[in-house]
Amino acid sequence: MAKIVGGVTTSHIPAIGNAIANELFEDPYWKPFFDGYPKAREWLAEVKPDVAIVVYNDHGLNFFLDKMPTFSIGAAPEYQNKDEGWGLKPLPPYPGDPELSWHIIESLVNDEFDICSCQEMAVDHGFTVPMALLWPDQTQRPVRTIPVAVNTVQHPLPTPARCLKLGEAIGRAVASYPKDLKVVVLGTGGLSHQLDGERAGFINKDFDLMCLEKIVDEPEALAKYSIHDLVRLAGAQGAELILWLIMRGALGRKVSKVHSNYHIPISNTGAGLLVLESAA
Amino acid sequence: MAKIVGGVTTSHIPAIGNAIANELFEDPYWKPFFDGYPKAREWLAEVKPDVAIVVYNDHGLNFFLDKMPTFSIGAAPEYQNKDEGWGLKPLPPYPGDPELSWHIIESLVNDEFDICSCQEMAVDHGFTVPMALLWPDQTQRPVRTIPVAVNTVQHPLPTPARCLKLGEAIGRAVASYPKDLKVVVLGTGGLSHQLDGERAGFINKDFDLMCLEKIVDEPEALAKYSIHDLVRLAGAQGAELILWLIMRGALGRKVSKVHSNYHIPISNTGAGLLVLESAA
Amino acid sequence: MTAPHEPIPGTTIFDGRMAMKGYPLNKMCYSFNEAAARQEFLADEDAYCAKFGLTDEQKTAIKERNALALLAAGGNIYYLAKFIGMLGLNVQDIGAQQTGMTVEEFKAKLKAAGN
Amino acid sequence: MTAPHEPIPGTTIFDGRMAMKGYPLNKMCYSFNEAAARQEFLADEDAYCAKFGLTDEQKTAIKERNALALLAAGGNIYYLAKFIGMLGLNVQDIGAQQTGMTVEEFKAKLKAAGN
Ligand SMILES: [Fe+3]
Ligand SMILES: [Fe+3]
Repeated sequence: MAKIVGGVTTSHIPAIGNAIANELFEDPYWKPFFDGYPKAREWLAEVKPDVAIVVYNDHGLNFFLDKMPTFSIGAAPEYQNKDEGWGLKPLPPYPGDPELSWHIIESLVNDEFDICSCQEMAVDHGFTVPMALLWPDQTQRPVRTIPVAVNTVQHPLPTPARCLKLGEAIGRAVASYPKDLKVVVLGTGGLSHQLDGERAGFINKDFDLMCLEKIVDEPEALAKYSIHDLVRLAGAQGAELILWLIMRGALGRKVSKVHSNYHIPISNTGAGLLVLESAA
Repeated sequence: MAKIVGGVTTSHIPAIGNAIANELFEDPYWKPFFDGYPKAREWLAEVKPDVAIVVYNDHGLNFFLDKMPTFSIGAAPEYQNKDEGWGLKPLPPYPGDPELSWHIIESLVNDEFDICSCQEMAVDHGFTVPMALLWPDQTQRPVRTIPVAVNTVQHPLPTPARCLKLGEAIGRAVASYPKDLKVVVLGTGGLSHQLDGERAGFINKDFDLMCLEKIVDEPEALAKYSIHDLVRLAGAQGAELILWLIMRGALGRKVSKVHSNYHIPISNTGAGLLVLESAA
Repeated sequence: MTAPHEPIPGTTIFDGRMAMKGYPLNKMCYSFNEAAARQEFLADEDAYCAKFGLTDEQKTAIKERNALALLAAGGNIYYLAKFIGMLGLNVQDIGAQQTGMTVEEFKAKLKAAGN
Repeated sequence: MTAPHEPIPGTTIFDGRMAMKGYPLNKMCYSFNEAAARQEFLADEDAYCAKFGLTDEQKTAIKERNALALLAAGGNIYYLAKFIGMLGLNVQDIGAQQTGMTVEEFKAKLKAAGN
């Protein structure tokens, strides 16, 4: 039977992609951020997952306002990045696991989640940056991937409570898959940041630290916030916390913290890293 | 406050569009079908709705398998038909009511329905044929429209139970809209038919008549079926019954039957027409 | 992909398994929503099928206008309907082809369902 | 469109109301995902804006590279980011512009949030 072995949360901002491209790992600005990742990679090397479910938000690459689904799940044999408007180079495609994708989609739709299934899907920095942080060697693709894209562009966004429930339903779906597979779930984005408006540059360290603590043992406390609360407390793009809640829901009730890191500022964000292991 | 005053169910098959174009209203094959509609139009003329929420399925015009949402709701200022592959002529656009659309989408997403919002949307025969049957004068658009498109192309389809619940949630959403508006809900498609496979031409009169009866006072009985049950009992495309269930859910618990008609065959289908009035 | 249901004779559920099989075929048929695509196909069928990466099985089924073979190759009836409509065929023509009847027999069968 | 929330100073929620206002502007910015579209825009900005049916307010905001005006005209930050990226600006440049700071001041403000 397939099993979710744990999850990782990480920022996904484009600036990280640039820093990786320029190998700024020892640069004083970037070092406190990048230094968090070796431990996460060690954990992954130990766990050896077969599949990564990558919960992220599309930032206007694969989805436009003509058709803006709340929850989209990839069911393609592979996923490709694109230029995104600023000339990013094509990366080797990320292999998918369409059979597991369809199993999850069937399970979720029967569980009354109204999923958008995507048999072709371009993935943006919300997906590629976390993958590069956790599996830096771009010539290798040691895990198959299932992208789960969540609308954070067009309000209304799904409520934090709904997102936690989606995660729980993903957990049930994976647990009912008959093949022996180890699955990790990535919750990407966050923590507090705001790019737009006179309030641009807003960061809320206290709120971020509280999230990093509560999400381990008490995610329901975070799921009580409204989207409007999150925008107020974490900034307009801080609402990406809902992606972490989906990840957390999928891990099951009991998890243990393997590793965490937090650093301000990375570009305009408070960057949080967390490695959680599901109870055996 | 806005109010749902009632609903209409009707077949939407392309052959009806051809018959209308060729004015076959008195043709012996078509007469028993078309003769059902004057009473429905009389009821609409009496009720004078401001808005029609049109629940239909896209047959591969606006949505492809690259992005196949379960439930999509139009939020555009107007909606346009297209050629559909067999050279249909452009019709005058159907005016939308984006303000009411957004109200409904917000209400549904907060009610934990995972909606795909569509700010541009081409509408196919699933939408245009019912509109032409109920408002034949194509030079006039006396109602504003809100298209609700449901995935019946790519399994898993939403369950009948989920569809009834979506309808109920649409009912709550409309009831909470502050403007004084009269709203009708169209449930299009059905009844039993199958286009594909060695079982093509399958029609189940007993099942259709049972649906026409139960949907009035006991829609829960129909919501108990699985999609697989519907395919077995009503044919592969008979699963369009879920569109009727969304309509029915929106009307509230108590409705009265104003008019009904049933005729076999129209093209490959059992064609059911039903006019239901919501309790005052 | 989950709990398999009892099969329904003469009926293929278009689920994930069929979707994976039929993707290029369905994508080609979806393109027929545009008149220009239909013209391009009719001008050079083989080149158009190759452009969408159809499998040999799919190419043959297209060439032979064989509805059952198109379905078996992963075609979805909603997209195939664009192909069928482009050929000037209707759902009765295709119904007859799939059931091995003449069109008149197929129409009579439909009529009989009303009795 | 439903229950209005308490406003958050300096923050515009991109809801249905803003979406209706910004559609042509956002559609244009979404097109910048393609390099060819960016070249077409840069070759003749006015013609490209007209092609997407931008309002006068939107055209002016584009011409002036004014982030706050673009947001007020219904622009969504995710699509505007394509425009900003195309101009070679980053989120700190835009943050500074929106808050009326120099880029150095804006960076210092971010850093201070870590204390
Ligand atoms: Fe982001
Ligand atoms: Fe239909």
